[in-house]
Amino acid sequence: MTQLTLVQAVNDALRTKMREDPSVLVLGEDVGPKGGVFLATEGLTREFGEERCFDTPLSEDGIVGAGIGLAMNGMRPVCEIQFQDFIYPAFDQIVSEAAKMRYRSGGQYTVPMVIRAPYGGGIRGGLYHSQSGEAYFAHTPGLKVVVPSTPYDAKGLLIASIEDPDPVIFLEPKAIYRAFREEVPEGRYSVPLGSTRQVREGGDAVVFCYGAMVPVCVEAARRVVETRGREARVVDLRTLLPLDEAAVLEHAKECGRVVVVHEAPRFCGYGGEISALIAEHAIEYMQAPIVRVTGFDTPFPNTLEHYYMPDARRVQDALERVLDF
Amino acid sequence: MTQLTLVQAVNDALRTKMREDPSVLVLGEDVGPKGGVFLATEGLTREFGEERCFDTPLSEDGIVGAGIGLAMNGMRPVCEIQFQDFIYPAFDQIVSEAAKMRYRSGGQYTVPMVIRAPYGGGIRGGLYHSQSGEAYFAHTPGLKVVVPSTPYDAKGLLIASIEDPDPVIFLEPKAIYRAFREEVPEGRYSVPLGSTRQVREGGDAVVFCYGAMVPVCVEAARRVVETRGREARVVDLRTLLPLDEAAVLEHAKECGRVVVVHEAPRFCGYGGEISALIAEHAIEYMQAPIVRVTGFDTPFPNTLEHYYMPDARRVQDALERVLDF
Amino acid sequence: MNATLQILDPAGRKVGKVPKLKHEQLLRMLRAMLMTRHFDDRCMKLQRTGKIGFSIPNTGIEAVSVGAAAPLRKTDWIAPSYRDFGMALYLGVPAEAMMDNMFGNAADTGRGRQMPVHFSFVEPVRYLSISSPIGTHIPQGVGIAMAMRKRGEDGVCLISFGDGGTSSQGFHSGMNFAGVFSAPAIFLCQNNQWAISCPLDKQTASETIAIKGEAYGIPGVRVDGNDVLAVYQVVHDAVRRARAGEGPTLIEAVTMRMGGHSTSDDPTRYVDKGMLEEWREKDPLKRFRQYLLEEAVLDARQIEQLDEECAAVILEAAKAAEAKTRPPLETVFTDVYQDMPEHIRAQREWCIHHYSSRGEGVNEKGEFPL
Amino acid sequence: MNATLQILDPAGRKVGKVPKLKHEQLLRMLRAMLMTRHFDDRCMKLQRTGKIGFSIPNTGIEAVSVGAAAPLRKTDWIAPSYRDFGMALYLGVPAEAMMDNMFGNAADTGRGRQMPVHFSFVEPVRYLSISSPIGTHIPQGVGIAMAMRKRGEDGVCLISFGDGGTSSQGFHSGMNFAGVFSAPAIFLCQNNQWAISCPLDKQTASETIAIKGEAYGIPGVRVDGNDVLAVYQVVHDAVRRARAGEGPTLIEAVTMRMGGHSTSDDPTRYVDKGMLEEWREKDPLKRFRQYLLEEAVLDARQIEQLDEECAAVILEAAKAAEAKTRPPLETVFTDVYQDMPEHIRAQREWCIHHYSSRGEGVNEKGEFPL
Ligand SMILES: Cc1ncc(C[n+]2csc(CCOP(=O)(O)OP(=O)(O)O)c2C)c(N)n1
Ligand SMILES: Cc1ncc(C[n+]2csc(CCOP(=O)(O)OP(=O)(O)O)c2C)c(N)n1
Ligand SMILES: [Mg+2]
Ligand SMILES: [Mg+2]
Repeated sequence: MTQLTLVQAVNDALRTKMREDPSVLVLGEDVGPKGGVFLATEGLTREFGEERCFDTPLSEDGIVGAGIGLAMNGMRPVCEIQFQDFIYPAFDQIVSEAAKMRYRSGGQYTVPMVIRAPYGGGIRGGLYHSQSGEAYFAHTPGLKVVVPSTPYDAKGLLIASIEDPDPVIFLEPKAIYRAFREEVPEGRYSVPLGSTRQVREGGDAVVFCYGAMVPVCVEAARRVVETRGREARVVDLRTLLPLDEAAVLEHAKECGRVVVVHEAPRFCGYGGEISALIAEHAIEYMQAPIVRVTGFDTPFPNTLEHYYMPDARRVQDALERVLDF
Repeated sequence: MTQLTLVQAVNDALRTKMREDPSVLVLGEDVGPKGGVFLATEGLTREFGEERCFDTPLSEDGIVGAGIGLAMNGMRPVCEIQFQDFIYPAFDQIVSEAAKMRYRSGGQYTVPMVIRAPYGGGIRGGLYHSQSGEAYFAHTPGLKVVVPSTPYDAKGLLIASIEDPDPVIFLEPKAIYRAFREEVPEGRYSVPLGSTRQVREGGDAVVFCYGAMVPVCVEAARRVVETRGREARVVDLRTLLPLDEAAVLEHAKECGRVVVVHEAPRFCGYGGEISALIAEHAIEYMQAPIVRVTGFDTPFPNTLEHYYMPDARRVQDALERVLDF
Repeated sequence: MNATLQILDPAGRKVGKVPKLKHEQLLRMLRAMLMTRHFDDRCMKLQRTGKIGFSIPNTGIEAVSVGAAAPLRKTDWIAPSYRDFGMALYLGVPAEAMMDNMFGNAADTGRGRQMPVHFSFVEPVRYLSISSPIGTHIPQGVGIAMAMRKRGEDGVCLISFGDGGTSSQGFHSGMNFAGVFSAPAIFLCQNNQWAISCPLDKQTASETIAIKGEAYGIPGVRVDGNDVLAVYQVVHDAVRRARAGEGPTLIEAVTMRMGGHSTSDDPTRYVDKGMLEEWREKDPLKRFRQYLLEEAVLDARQIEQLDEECAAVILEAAKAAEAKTRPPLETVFTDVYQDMPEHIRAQREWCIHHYSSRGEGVNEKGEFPL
Repeated sequence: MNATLQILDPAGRKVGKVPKLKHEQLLRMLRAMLMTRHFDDRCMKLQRTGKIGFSIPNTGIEAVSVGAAAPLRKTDWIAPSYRDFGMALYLGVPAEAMMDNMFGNAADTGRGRQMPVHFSFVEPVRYLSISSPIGTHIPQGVGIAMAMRKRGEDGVCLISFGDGGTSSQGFHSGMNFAGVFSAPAIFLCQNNQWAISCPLDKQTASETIAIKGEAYGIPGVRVDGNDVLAVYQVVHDAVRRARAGEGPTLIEAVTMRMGGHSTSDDPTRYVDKGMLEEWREKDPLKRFRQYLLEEAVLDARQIEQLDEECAAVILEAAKAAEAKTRPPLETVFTDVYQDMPEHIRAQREWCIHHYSSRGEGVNEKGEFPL
């Protein structure tokens, strides 16, 4: 056991799998000697050599395209996209190819590949170093979409993603890459994809969230104990696709009041799916409107980013609104 | 007045604007002498010359990227993407550039551009000639997303889109390109972006839909009169972004029972936004679950496409479910 | 600029150094070319009579596909374009398996999910699942090739695309990666002068396609694409280089699309008749046949017989494929992931129940009874 | 292969034909180079003292930006990279306007929405809003150039990008479109040997960047990027060709990034010290200064004076920008569309009310009081 930050846990997961399985490769821009711009791949080229962890030309289309080929031919590539904002040149490879290969070939060709990308705001990155594009991927059948919120989960979920037989988009909340440390077991363990995690107990309302919003929501729930004397449950969704819909509905039914939180813009965002699921399958349990707390429906700003991103106070407001309803 | 099909109305809109405004251009693959694979641009090169309607190399990134440049420098380009399925190589240009240019430059640079693309199933096109990607664009602030369902609207909305100062994704339901004819006025008229259209009256439930699903939903509503003696309202959303949210909420409140229909996969699809809006702002009016009828959460198949796509019977089922609740 | 390699001229006369090939192999090449032509003809007929929805003409370009497939081993991979019937047929994919795809029936390896001509095979050769989006398979093929080197194998990946495909982002990233990583990839551009209605000079201003290799440090070669021996030779050389670890090659096979882009296309709107006439003289099959006659590899009667035999095989294949059932309804839901997630499972159950409960020609298991 | 044009050698000696330039213009070029260096220095200091969050070193590449800007007219367009301070400064963008962006203050043309060094100007020249995604501006610049020809104007668009940028899809589509449509575009690749930590030979296997023009039928030219006169000359020629309707040119300016990629980067992890030493000898400012002295355009004292003046202007600009307020809260919501849609209006109102009602340093109009 060691105390690791989230980004160190990512590094540890990569190292663990690379030691265990020679088919695991890491590729991307600056992942080699530099160790990645966030140092998530630090030391991997040194330990495993250039054949196993290597820099690529500046082409996300190439990284993912070649990654798909490597995956189809027996490798387990982990592609790094330097910022999630720069994934769009690879969108065609991800959406048209990785996501549909198994289906269109009747399972003859498959793409066991992970695409890691730091996402989200909070680092003064402006329009192009702050985005949260999870909804684009979550709307794409054939992909899995995973977002950890703790070092423990980051390692366990990334290992599970590498071992997964299908393509996984692994979005890392860069705002909390180094926010705190946690005990992380050495060696291989995994956190199964498709399961949610209850972060905080409570039965008066439930907050669904993921990534860097998890600590924000926990803080909001804490405040509501003070302001309203009520206990809000906080649920970290962890795997956005496939989602554990049964768990979401169960929590919603038990609490009767729901708040959904993410950084991405609201309109047609991931939160809409959570609301819609509940409105379709558990509306009769609802004692209040289902409230979303999200980024605004604008691009991501820079100087004023802290006004753009949901914070504990906004989530608190929403919780109070559903509790007071 | 002439009787036109939807695709003819598109052609008429292009011709009308090109006659009126010399800055309007059409570019794309095969839009020149061939007139487009669906003949939407037929005759334009003949009438306006190669400078105004021209074939491009096989690069959607180039089509949209050059289109953005043309738009910034005084032109009004209308880019054709041959099938919406092939828009993804241009995703970066659309999402990172066209959508964010005005914002990031404080309005110094703007992109008055239309991207037309036939979308949707029903022509035995399999995975890559059938997709409905509207949710990707509707989740992108800075874009407008328009889907006509009739010849009249197709012409009026396309003219409004060309005249719009911001980038518009104009998705044409190819399944009904030639399904029926309608009186379409000659010359310029426009249908304002951002307004919905009530297609069918009724107060017992409301169906929200767009594109090729509109006639399907009207048929379903007709059937429900027979099976349940109830009248369902049908609302064509027409502009998916910006959505007339007030109208959606008003219809939902008046009817108390809601069905949302689209061809795209359900998970994190556009329908989720409609459900979520209502669940947030009008849940207390709901007398039944908000039901979505959508494509399945799989890629689009070929031989069995008619089992994949929502049809009148599936919508009817959903209506009966909310009416019987 | 790169000269264009030709070994047989349009009349079938030797004008270059003929590669050493056993009679057996020459025969196999001829057979694959004939099979390709008959497969193509048959599909056109099936489409015109409404039995299948769509096909992609392969006539006139048989030499490219067959000549390129011939130097490969079965352990090599192919990342084909949709105009590569000949590669599959040369390497032993049964015509019936291909016809299963044309009909999208239950036996189709892609379970009828894709349009016709979007084949996928793993046996007897890796013939990668064809995708409609142009160029996406190019960097994939490079990744496939890189994997072989990482494992210390000497396999290669043959990546085939059209002249239009050179404008795609996949061409750029694939070529670039192959150059940088010295991947054992052979890039085969079937330059048939057209991308649907877009002629080559509106596709690119470059002098040739082959010269595009310069941008990536990859040698470019031009070859007469209607000369099966010349195609064989340049691909053979490229394969040898790749196997030896000497890196990728870009091959431009100059040919002409002799029909519409697809059965949905009307080329008279944009292709000049004179151009077609000119190219008809250069027909790859005629040329190769003439060569084989002159070399006395086969006599006219034997060729006639082979031709008839191929026609019969194709006809049988079409009949057999036509007779098969549609894929079961449940195939809409399988193969999205290895393990079906709950939400898809629920949709599958709902769907099968919905249709079967109304007697829609599907039973509870999602099978079509006929 | 393309020779590399050099007019001044590292010691500032003439080794080629010197372009005819008035003293006034030479002075203006020197001034812009000095301004660029001081702007860069100042930003480094501001970043190190925590006053701004980020900058992009421009030291060592001043000759590329300034030499390329000098042949332009104010009616031409620039589609710059983030390493082109010199273009804006040469063409008369006030340093303070640029500093406003570095601070992301209320006067920033981009309303503080982008990171520092993401400038946007329309006056006194069209200096296109810089985007972080690499290469996207390349086809845009081609479209801009195409529009000028469609209107019958003789303007050009100068498109600047790095060696890494040549791997982007925008490079491929932009070059291809420019070749096919003969757009009046000048593609300027600032080959500074690195894309963050990726060295050129891992970026591309091509012999040079200039040769990549071959793939698009575009002439490629190589120039010493640390020689401002040579850069001026090749861009001048390319501009003349473009204005005359003779089409685009690809220029490779060979230089070296003398610092980290950005203030967040630690280049000692991957850049060899020897390489830096070697290039320090080739410094573009030193070289040009020497030339001007030898030609007696200026004397040492005058240069010294100019240098001090530039330093002072930049310092003033930084101070002025620092003193300005942050953008008003409402700028989060404006400029998404020309007309604000209802849903954004509602969010704006909610947001301003939410923060102002809690006294969060913002009033009801969304202005920061200080
Ligand atoms: C990304 C993308 N854009 C557009 C299309 C539509 N399309 C299908 S084939 C084709 C032309 C391809 O031409 P080429 O690469 O020369 O191949 P050929 O058909 O001539 O063999 C086009 C534009 C597509 N399939 N994919
Ligand atoms: C599409 C995209 N991918 C990755 C990045 C991250 N990134 C920023 S600058 C850079 C290197 C650019 O190198 P080059 O083009 O040579 O320009 P230079 O910085 O050397 O001037 C990278 C990889 C990006 N901005 N955009
Ligand atoms: Mg072609
Ligand atoms: Mg560089």
